[in-house]
Amino acid sequence: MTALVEVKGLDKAFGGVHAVEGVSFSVEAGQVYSVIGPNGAGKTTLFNLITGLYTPTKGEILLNGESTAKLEPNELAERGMCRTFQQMQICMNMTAIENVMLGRHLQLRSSLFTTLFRLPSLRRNEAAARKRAAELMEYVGCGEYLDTDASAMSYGALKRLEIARALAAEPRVILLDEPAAGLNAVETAALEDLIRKIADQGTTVMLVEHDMKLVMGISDRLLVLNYGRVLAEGSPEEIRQNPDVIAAYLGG
Amino acid sequence: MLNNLMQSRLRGLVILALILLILPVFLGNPFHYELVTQMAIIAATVVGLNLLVGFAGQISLGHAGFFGLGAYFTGIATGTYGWPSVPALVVGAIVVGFIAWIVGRPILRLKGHYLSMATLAVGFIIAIILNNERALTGGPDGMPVPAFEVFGWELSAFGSYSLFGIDIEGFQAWYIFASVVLLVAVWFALNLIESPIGRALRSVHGSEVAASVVGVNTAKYKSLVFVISAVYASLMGSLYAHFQGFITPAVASFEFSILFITMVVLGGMGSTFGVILGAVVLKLLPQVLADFQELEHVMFGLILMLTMIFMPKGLLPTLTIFFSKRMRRKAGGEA
Amino acid sequence: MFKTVIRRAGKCAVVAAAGLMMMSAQAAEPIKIGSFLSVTGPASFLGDPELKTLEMYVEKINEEGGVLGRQLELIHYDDVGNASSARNFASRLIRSDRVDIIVGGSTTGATMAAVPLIQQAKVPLISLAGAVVITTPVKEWVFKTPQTDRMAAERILTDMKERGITRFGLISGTGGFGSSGRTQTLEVAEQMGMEVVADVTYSGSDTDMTAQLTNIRNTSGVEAVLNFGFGQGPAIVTRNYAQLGMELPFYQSHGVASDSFLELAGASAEGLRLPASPLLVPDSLPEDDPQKEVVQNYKAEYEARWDSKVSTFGAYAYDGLMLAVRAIEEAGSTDPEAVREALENIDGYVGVTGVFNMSPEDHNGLDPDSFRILEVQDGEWKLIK
Amino acid sequence: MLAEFLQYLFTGITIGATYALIALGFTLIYNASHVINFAQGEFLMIGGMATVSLTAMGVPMIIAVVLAVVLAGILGIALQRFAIAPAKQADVVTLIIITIGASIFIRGIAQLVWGKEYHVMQNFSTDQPIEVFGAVLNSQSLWVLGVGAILVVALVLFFTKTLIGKAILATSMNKEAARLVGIRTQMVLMLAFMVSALLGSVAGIVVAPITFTSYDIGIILGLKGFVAAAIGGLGSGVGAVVGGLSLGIVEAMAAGYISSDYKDAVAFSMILLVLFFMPRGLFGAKVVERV
Repeated sequence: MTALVEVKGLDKAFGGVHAVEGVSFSVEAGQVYSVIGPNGAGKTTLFNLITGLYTPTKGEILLNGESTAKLEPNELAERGMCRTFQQMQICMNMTAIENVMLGRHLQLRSSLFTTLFRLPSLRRNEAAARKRAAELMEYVGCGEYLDTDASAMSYGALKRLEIARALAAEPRVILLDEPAAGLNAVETAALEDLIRKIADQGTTVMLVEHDMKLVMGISDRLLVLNYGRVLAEGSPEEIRQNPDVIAAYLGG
Repeated sequence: MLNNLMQSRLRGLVILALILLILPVFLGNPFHYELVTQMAIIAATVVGLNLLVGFAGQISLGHAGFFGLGAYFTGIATGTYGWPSVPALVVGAIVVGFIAWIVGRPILRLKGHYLSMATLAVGFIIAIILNNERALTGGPDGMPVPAFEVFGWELSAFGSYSLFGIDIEGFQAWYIFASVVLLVAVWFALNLIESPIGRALRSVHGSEVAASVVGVNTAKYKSLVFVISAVYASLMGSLYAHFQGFITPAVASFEFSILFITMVVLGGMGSTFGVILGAVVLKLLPQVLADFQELEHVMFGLILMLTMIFMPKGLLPTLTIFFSKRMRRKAGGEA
Repeated sequence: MFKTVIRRAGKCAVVAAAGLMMMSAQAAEPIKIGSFLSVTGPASFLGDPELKTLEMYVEKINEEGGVLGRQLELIHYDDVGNASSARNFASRLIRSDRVDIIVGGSTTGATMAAVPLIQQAKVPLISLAGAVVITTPVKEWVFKTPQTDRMAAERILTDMKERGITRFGLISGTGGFGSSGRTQTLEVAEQMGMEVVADVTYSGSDTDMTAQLTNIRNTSGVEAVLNFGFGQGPAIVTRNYAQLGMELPFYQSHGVASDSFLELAGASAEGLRLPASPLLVPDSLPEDDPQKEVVQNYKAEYEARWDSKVSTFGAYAYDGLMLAVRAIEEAGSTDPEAVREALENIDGYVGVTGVFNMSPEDHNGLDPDSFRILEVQDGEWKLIK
Repeated sequence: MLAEFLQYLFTGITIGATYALIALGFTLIYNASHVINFAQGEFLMIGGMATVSLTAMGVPMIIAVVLAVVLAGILGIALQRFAIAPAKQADVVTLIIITIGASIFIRGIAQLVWGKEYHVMQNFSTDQPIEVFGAVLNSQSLWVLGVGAILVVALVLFFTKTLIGKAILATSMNKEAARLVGIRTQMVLMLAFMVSALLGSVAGIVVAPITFTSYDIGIILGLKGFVAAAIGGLGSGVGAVVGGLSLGIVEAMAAGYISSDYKDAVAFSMILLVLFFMPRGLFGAKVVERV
């Protein structure tokens, strides 16, 4: 298997402070790959770097063998990378299903002319996109919200909605930033099932998460960050027994 | 629900068409027709501006610049160089769209107040050029614009025409023309909003980051909507010039830009029919307040302020919420 | 939902209709004089005295029994100095209020915006604005009372020439008045073989013109300076001129011919010259001047009624109203065509601004001599000739 | 040559100092509440007009100035209390429209009370201009610069040394946190509007002998102040001062050397240029978007 995402010597400094420093790892297609670490360890910064929202100070990121240095987030999306956010990024000025349909943006290219006159081809594509979006919402478990305004939805539902939107883009790799934060036990269990379902369908999943039970249960490999540096990397079993990790988490 | 949504789109359009159809019953004299014709032209402009401001969330305090460019392009092309109206209108829109594209690319990277500042500057520069290039534009005293004409057939607010055997006056013909233009402008806007392009535009407002990670090229879409709204403004500016018969650089002025954005905000940002209401109210208000003489400005300022304080979402959205709440309460009471 | 929409739409329509109805209250008997003026906004110093003049003389005429035995009714709107609203109000006057004649348009822009409408609606308009384009070429239904800016330029340049000046610096406002005045000055200078060696402008909202004046001062060969503009701008120019210690002969246009200009400019106005109607110096006029009585009366009546100084702008409105009244009386009716013809044949009407002799070729009816050259001496206007 | 350059510079600095004071007012309110106050120019107008009309009524100059400033301060508080505070969940643009409405309203009242005429205010000291290397300087310009400098110093002291100043700063940085540590944020916002109004009115008074004053003088000066604040970077005090001065100087130089017709266009092009290279103005805070 070849590496789908490869990170080499990644560095990101904000005004002299290194949020991420010398991080290297690779994720293979089909894996569930989790990044853990205490608050402020640089996990979200790492995700922001990978998805092109930040430009690295040093180092390189390869997506499917191609350097992402000059690519904008939307160009990464075109190459099959999609994500969710720790602080949710939902378009509150749209309905739930429109948010998910937004995820199908890349599959729905239509010309301005077609759009202005609302030609039949557009209507057909829209109907299909809507059907697909509804399926996805059902799939992630917020199917009852379809035409609800996003601003009127509960936190947990929005979390799932964001995943549905990312899935709508049919990504090869999906990055989930703390999807379980703020969810109760039942919701977390549902989330675990969902992530497993996504992975089973062949989508690579990268995960930042605090919930150890969840992470240990579903990850193929884990990356542990501490103060921006890699503390450990390996399978859940290896991580569980790594003395550095134990010291960092328990001994502080 | 999809059917519902579809219907609600066209329903608004149908209601607007009905209003435009029955409105002449209430119009007492040619001046009223003129006023409504102007309202329709201005309303179509702000429907376009609303795509930028209400849906894509980008502030523009210089939109009258594009309106003025369209008006002057038409004035100069038809008046000075004798072009027919339609080519002048179209070429003007293309030129203005191109200018908007050139200007838009660098300034749309700006956010919030900086964007409003940059658009304000663009509007001002356009107004200053129109004011100073006397040889071309007639300078601050303005220039006359010939009547709208297609293949030698003139549409003048003062002529008399025969349409399908019915005799109508010029001002009525203009009213019909402007109504159709408004309906088409609204139809296009509605089609645009309810489409992948429209979702991309709205996502730029909702969350630019979210939009970009699902593949929306936000810079491109901001540019696109800027150009579209500028083209709307240019086309309407051209019609306005023909209708008024005379234009001055005031059509590109900062005051006019502020008026446009106020119509959008007052009517309800992001509500196509709301901004039309905004245009109607702000066009009608000075005429109503004209009778108050000295107090005109005080009252205008006060009305503007109070409306925005108590209806921050704008007239139509607030009224819609109000009425639907009352309906619901009534329904609850009966049950 | 559907019901609410319909109901809401219905309400909107009713409100809109009510609004429109309100604007078309009808009355049949009186002669309707329409007016749109820039009573507020940047040109309010024109519109304000113009409106006051119209109001007071309409009252006076009505007290004295009206015109043709009918009362006058003044219908007025404020265009705020905005040409589009001027056009709209002109339309409202003609089509909704159905006035018999219009006296108004404080600025050239406002007037010109209304002209296409006036021409097609065939209602006589007497404009109170200055630019030569209003009546040249002649427009059938459009008349005006102030002298043209071209006359002002001719008058000023003639005076310069008499003082032996042939090269001068021009500073002008970018507003309609200054801009048109600039064009006329350049043309007249060429005709008279004079040279404009410096040509700078300022915008109406500028608060300091030192930079522009420095530019003129440093141009070699400048023998005099002429400022064409109105509003507070020329007063600032005058003060900056004095501060810079510029000693060259200084001219202003008729755009500042009012006592309030003297108040604003203060001592720095000393020695400057401008063309103006005799209104500013009623008592210096020779006894045999036909205008003397009219001018003195207008000044006395205006100042008694409004407790503020007269300006030549108000006088434009006085002449406009009186010309309208005279034309209606001579026509014997308010039939637009008859009134228009009567206006066109006005001969020897002695007004405050000058003596009007209209003709089909001349819808202004004044000659450049109606301008007197005034000079500021000891803080007051003095008649030079 | 030098004299010419100096002349343009003097002109530019004087008017630039006025822009700077207005821009500071913008900055203050922007910092405290993230509102762009389009009524800022009206404070300036109130300062000038109230002083002129009070002195005309026979009130001694000093007292007239104090009364005018107090009047503007009250207006500032009223603006915050009755127009800004009630519009809690309003959008940025909505707030802009509210302040535009307020400025039309204030202007309307001023026109009713004071009329439409322009008014003169005498120079504070001599009318005799001062000559420097062949360039002349209006003595009032020194007043504008001096008072401007004093106000800037006072503002700096106010924000760094006084409790109220620190409270305003804290509120501007994080409203919630400020409330948690016991700052009454509504009070602070009112104070910010008041201080901003005081600044504006003082600017209006010192500049009135140069520009004249009238009920509508605030429109264009307020706008130029906004422009200056944006050049400098919204929210930056240094930026407001630098932005104001550079706008004034660019205008004067453009009028003198380039084209008086296009001097305003030159100024507006400058803004575009600055924003093109520095999207948050010269001194604007760099913000990393958190996601």
